[in-house]
Amino acid sequence: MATIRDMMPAFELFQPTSVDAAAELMDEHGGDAWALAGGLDSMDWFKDRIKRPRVVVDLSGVSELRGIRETAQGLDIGALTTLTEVERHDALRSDYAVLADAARHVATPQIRNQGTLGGNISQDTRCWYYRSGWPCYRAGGNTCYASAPQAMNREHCIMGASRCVAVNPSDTAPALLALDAVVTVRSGGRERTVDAEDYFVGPAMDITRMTVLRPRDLLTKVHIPSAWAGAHFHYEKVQDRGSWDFALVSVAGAFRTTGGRIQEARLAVNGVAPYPVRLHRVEQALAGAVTGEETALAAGEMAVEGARPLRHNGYKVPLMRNLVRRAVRSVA
Amino acid sequence: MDEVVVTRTLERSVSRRTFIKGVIAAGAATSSAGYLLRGSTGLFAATAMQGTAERLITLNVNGQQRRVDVLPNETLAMTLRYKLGLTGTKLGCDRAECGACTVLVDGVSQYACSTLTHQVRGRAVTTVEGLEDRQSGALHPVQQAVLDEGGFQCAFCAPGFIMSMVALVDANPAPTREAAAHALSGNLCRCGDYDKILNCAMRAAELARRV
Amino acid sequence: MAEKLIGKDIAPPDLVAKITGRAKYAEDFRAEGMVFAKMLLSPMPHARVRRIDTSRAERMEGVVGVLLPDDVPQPEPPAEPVLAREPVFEGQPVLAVAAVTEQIAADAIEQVRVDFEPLPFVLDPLDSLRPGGPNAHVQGNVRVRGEDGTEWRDHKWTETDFAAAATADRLPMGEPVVEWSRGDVDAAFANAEVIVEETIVHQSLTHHPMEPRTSMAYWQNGKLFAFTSTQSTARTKGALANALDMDPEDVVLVAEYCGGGFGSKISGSTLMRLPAIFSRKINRPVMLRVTRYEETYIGRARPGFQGWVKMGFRGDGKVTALDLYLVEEGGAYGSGDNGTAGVVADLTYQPDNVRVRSVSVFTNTPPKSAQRGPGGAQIISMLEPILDKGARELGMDRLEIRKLNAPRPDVRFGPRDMGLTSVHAVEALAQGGEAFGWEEKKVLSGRRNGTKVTGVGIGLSPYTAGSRGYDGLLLLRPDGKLQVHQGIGNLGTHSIADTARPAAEILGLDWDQVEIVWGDSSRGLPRSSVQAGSQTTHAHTRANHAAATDARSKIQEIAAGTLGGAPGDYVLDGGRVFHRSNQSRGMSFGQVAERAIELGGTYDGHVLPEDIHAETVAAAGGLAGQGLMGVARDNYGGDGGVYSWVAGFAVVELDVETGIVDVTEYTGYADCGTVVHPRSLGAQILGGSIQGMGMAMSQRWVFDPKWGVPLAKRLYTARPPGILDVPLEMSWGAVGIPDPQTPVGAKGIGEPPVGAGAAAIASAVADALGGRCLCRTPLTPDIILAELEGLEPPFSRTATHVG
Amino acid sequence: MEILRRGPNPWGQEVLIGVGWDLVWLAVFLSVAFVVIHPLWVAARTRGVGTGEGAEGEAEALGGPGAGDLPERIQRHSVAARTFHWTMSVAMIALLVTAFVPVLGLQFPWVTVHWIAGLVLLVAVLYHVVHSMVWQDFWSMGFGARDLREGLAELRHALDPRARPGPRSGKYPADHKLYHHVVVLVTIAAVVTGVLMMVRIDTPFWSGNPYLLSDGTWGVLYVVHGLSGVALIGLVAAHVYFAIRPEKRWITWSMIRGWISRDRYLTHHDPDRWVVK
Repeated sequence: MATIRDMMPAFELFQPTSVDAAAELMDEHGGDAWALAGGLDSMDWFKDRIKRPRVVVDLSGVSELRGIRETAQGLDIGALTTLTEVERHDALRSDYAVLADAARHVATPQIRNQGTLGGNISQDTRCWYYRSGWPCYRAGGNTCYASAPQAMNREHCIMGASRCVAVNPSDTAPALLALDAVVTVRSGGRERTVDAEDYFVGPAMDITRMTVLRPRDLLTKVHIPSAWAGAHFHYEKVQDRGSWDFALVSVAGAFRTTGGRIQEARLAVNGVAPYPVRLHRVEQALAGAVTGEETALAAGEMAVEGARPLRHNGYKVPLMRNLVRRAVRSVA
Repeated sequence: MDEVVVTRTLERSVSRRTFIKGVIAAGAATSSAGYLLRGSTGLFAATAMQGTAERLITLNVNGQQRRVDVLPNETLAMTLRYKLGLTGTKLGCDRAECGACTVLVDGVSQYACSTLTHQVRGRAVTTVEGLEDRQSGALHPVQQAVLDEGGFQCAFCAPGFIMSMVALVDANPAPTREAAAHALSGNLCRCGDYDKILNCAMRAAELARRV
Repeated sequence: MAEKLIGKDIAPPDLVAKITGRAKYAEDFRAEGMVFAKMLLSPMPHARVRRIDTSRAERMEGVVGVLLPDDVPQPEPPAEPVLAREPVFEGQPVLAVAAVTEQIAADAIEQVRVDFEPLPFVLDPLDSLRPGGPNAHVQGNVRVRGEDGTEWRDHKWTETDFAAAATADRLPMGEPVVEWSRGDVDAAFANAEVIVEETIVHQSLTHHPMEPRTSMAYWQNGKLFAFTSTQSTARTKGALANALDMDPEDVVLVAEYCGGGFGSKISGSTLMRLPAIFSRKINRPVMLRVTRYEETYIGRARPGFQGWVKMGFRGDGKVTALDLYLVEEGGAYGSGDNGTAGVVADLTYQPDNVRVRSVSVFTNTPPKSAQRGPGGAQIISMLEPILDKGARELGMDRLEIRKLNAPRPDVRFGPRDMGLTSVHAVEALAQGGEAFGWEEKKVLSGRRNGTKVTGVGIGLSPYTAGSRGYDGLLLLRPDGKLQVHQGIGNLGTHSIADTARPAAEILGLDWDQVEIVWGDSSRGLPRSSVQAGSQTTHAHTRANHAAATDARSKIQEIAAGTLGGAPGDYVLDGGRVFHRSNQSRGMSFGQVAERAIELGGTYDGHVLPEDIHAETVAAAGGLAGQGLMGVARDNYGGDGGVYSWVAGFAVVELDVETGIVDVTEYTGYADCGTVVHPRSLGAQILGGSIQGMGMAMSQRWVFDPKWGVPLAKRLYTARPPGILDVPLEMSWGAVGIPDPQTPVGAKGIGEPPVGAGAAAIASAVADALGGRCLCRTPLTPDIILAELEGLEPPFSRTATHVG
Repeated sequence: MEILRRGPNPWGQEVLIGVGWDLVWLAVFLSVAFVVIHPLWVAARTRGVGTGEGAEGEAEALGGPGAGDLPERIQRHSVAARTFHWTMSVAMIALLVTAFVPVLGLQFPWVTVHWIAGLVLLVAVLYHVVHSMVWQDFWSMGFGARDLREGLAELRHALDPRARPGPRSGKYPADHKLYHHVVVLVTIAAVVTGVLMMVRIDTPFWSGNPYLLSDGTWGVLYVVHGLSGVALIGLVAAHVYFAIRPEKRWITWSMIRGWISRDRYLTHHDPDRWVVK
């Protein structure tokens, strides 16, 4: 079949107005169905005619999935809440700034107006071999074109690879990890909750998916526990351009301190692995450490232990190391 | 596709409203034989799908109610340009990257190339053609500002930038130059007229404050 | 002349249409019964089409026809076919399908079966130059001047050429195809105080104009009506007629607006022929909406250079010797930036001894074309940081060393030993340095602020800025209005309006009495320059000046003939012609126009000058008898090349922990003669500089070496600069000294700023790195951080298509 | 049902990608079906009729000259042979589980375990080849005309209890030999293709290179590897099933203890073809 791009193939469109109806449609059509949120990643796939769902379930009309609710336990953010809403929400800005900050770093204003938090953390990788429609492992084939000796892999991963070396492109994902967020997944009639860290799946586990979402699943809610409210936060994204770009490396951190010491810390990095990486060992090492440059340097070094760069992305090792340093340095 | 499927899908446990929406959306999947031989308007006519469910929907564009035949996989940019003749909205990349297709949906800037037309049913769409004052025909303050500052070169990006500027001055009457730059960072100008474009944005905010 | 308009900010007449969405670009036109074409692109970098089966596609409801390689001329390479039987790059159009909707056309393309036979391909010119290396075309890999014109050659270097270079990790330098020199470089290097030697790589980058090269066409009564996106209207009509082998007068070309070209749409595009040919075949109007995806492949790119330079300096900083070797990546259909690059380098540094060797190699990468400052922009952005190295070693001020080496009015340069009509590069540097505050800024160099280091840079960039001998055509109508006919294009430089100003000045008319006719060949367009090489401001202020002068004398003759006295006694002002002794003794232009129609002959264009071009004759013929016609060829003449200059100054902040470079300040200062339209000039200087910044800092064109196909196919992967990638405020200025050899004194400015912007940034980044020159583009955070961290570079000094 | 998976390579040329995963389900289904149906069929068939188990009495009758001075326990599998067998079976199970369980829906990181198990199998097989040629009676596995006759007779007996069982076998019965040879072929196919496929993945020793062979060739290798893997599901299932069937259990014990009783020896084996000194 000859290749042609930029014309979406035909599909059936359903526009449910309730989560029940949406879940039912997803259940009904299973593997044929595609849940459409902001549509930015989805329409790329459709216009490339690489992913061709028979049925598209447009969630934009499901008001239950929108908006941010403040509860005693923290914040409940509907999966369809736009990134602009996340970026501007007062409680988020005051108590969980790392997430608002991360949202502000996504692409462009228009994309933040359309794009949703759920979509941002569920989007597919940007590996340019995979996106070219090549039959790589992730596409159900038997090759990783990006890790071949002569391949161009400047933006690929330095850890967590397993045959596939793509990276997770989400800007908000590391922030959710740093906040111990919990997401809710609706599947037919059933609901289950998953820790943000476990929401993301590496290629060793399933090389064809970035998240736990399988056909019939619907991401409905992101819960931000109050545990980290008002902590010291740090978010940084390094990208080639000032806008409309994915992170080369991004870091999100949450810290509680007392008297010049770090009580507890959360550190997550994205752009370095096929999934956002939570730096557990560094977090443990930081617990009780004195704030300052020395601790920052040690944390940076520890963060990149075991990194295995590809031919063109060796720079990501010092970059990740330095960004972790800066995150820890910011505590003071 | 046929209505029956939709009905069966949604009837159970689902509100009447949802059910109807489903039908409309599904119905819009059908081809419109009437358009088959009218290339200029039938851009999206005739796809693989057949059926006889309702296909016309009403869009609110620039304050007018427009009845239009829309397919499920049709983007707002295509509907505006090829069905409603509003060619001011440009297709620079069709991939939500360049901003030439920027329009306002309920006053919020969006990429029309990456919005399904069915997603804006019942919402107010504003394009560059809708900015001038309908009575006096006077230019919108943003357009006036661009005229005063002699903004843009090839201007293929201009309609998109102008819509982003409108969104900016509506949201922030007194932006700093930096805030303006961030507000316009979703639009690309290959002529590199950014300095002048920022002058336009600052002037636009000034004019908007006066009215 | 009494300047009421020259030097004033006047909004171009088409701006309101542009900002209200009424301006019609090629894709905005419709025709009754119009069908839509979609193309099948080659999936391989080099292949031969064995078999095409379109039967299933043609059976689909709504499909109107197919266009195959056999339906279009298949010229010998390096000429480019509209549809290729032997595609030489991935993404080259192979066939097209037309259907009543774009959706059906796309679905139909998927039903087409094409059997491709893969052929050997090459991406990196150096690979093609290796012994036994692959050639991009079966005919060869370079074009050389032979007995009868240029011919193909299988040009290979020796193993020793490569071995020597490999050990030194520098450019291998085998037998060149082009070579010229002056003086004795070797002797000069022997006596040089300081010698700087570097291997340089400037990577290829796509043009990516905002508007893809969309076209629509239909036929009526044997005439072709073509709607396209082009930089130059009149000359595109000729090019299209020529390509279709038909009489230009049977072509109506409509190109009212052009959404950017930057050299990729000089006289339209190869693809603009497709709807014309297709429409003739299926007898329906055909719209070819080129998508960004397609534009990425066929939208042209700036050729890359892999080069080597050696500069010798005298103790006082004068460049005494320049030795340059350039390998150009010519792409699928060749390029010639290497020639210009050598000339521009020689012009900018004025060495007494110079040697330029180069070879332009065909590769199986998407076609290259001129891109704003072709050759010059690349070489300047590469050489300026190297000049800085010399200055550092000599302990010289970097501004001073540029002033010292910049050409003086007695300049001679290039293989043809040319001179210049005028040059004020030194003034541009001096005044620019003043405006930028060089003395205060240069002390910031190397200042550390947290993790950020400041770098300050300069770039001096010349480029051609004019041509001569085109025609002007204007009409004074009975309603008293002046109608100026412009055959040049409308791509945002505003020159369709600005080059008409001299006409209004000469006739003493207010600007609101002037109407510009452009963008539609049926309305009569004179012979014009292509809108490239920054020619138009120079060429067409002259042409319109000539036409207006012709009109003025005709007006004076008519006044004298009607009211008595000598023509010379009559002055023109405010839309009237009157006797200098008595204002009331005069006629309105309206009356003059009516009188001209009565008189006929030369007055209303029924008799035309001998020396004007046939195209102008045809255009004037259609206007004869409608008013007083001013029509003339630019015979002002002139001696020497016309070049403009831009001195760029930049401050950058380099974050040593991320490799991110933030351009915080930029000033561009031009020498382009008389300033016609200040705001538009500023837009050209800063816009060009920003394109230069993209070139130096971010834009890339990456290929997979195994499959030979591009990977950076999206805007976000190709990375043209956005509004957050440039300084929040930028400033510009101009020397403003008129060029003595042209009546209005104005020269073009489109191209020089690109090199200036790129070089200033490259120079500033090297400065922030303490003088270390990475000597390659783009200067992305990864290679900067790798340099700072002392990492092993992932690719060789000469590697291209990476990053 | 998808038997082979094809896809366009980066140049749009159709190439093989691997076997269709439907085949896995098919293999599992057939194996289960066999394990369920066979015992029922045997039960039905042998109702009233004596099983193949020879009565102890026959032993004497059959006992050739000198049967008396045979040891009570007759060594059938050396320690080395048993070690090999059990190592191989562990590796094989590990390979099948890591290969197919994820396909069947239960996901876990399988790649590393799979290639390590593969290497273990490879080593075991090489060891076995050398061992059987140097120390074991290599030809005891040979399949000749007599084996054919014996096999056919056994088959006839299996289908129709009234037909008399075939002549006593040598050290290894014909069906065992056949099974062995089939497994040899399939395993070699799986191991050889598997070893080549390791070139494509990162290991501690090298990093992957997918371009060692053309994508067309790789496709064929993937198909061969997949088919042999799927075949092994059935073969292993059948093997395990028979190993636990009551009338064959004495053979299974011999693979654990190494010896069989003299009676079994005399009943089931032909001392001329399996000479015990």
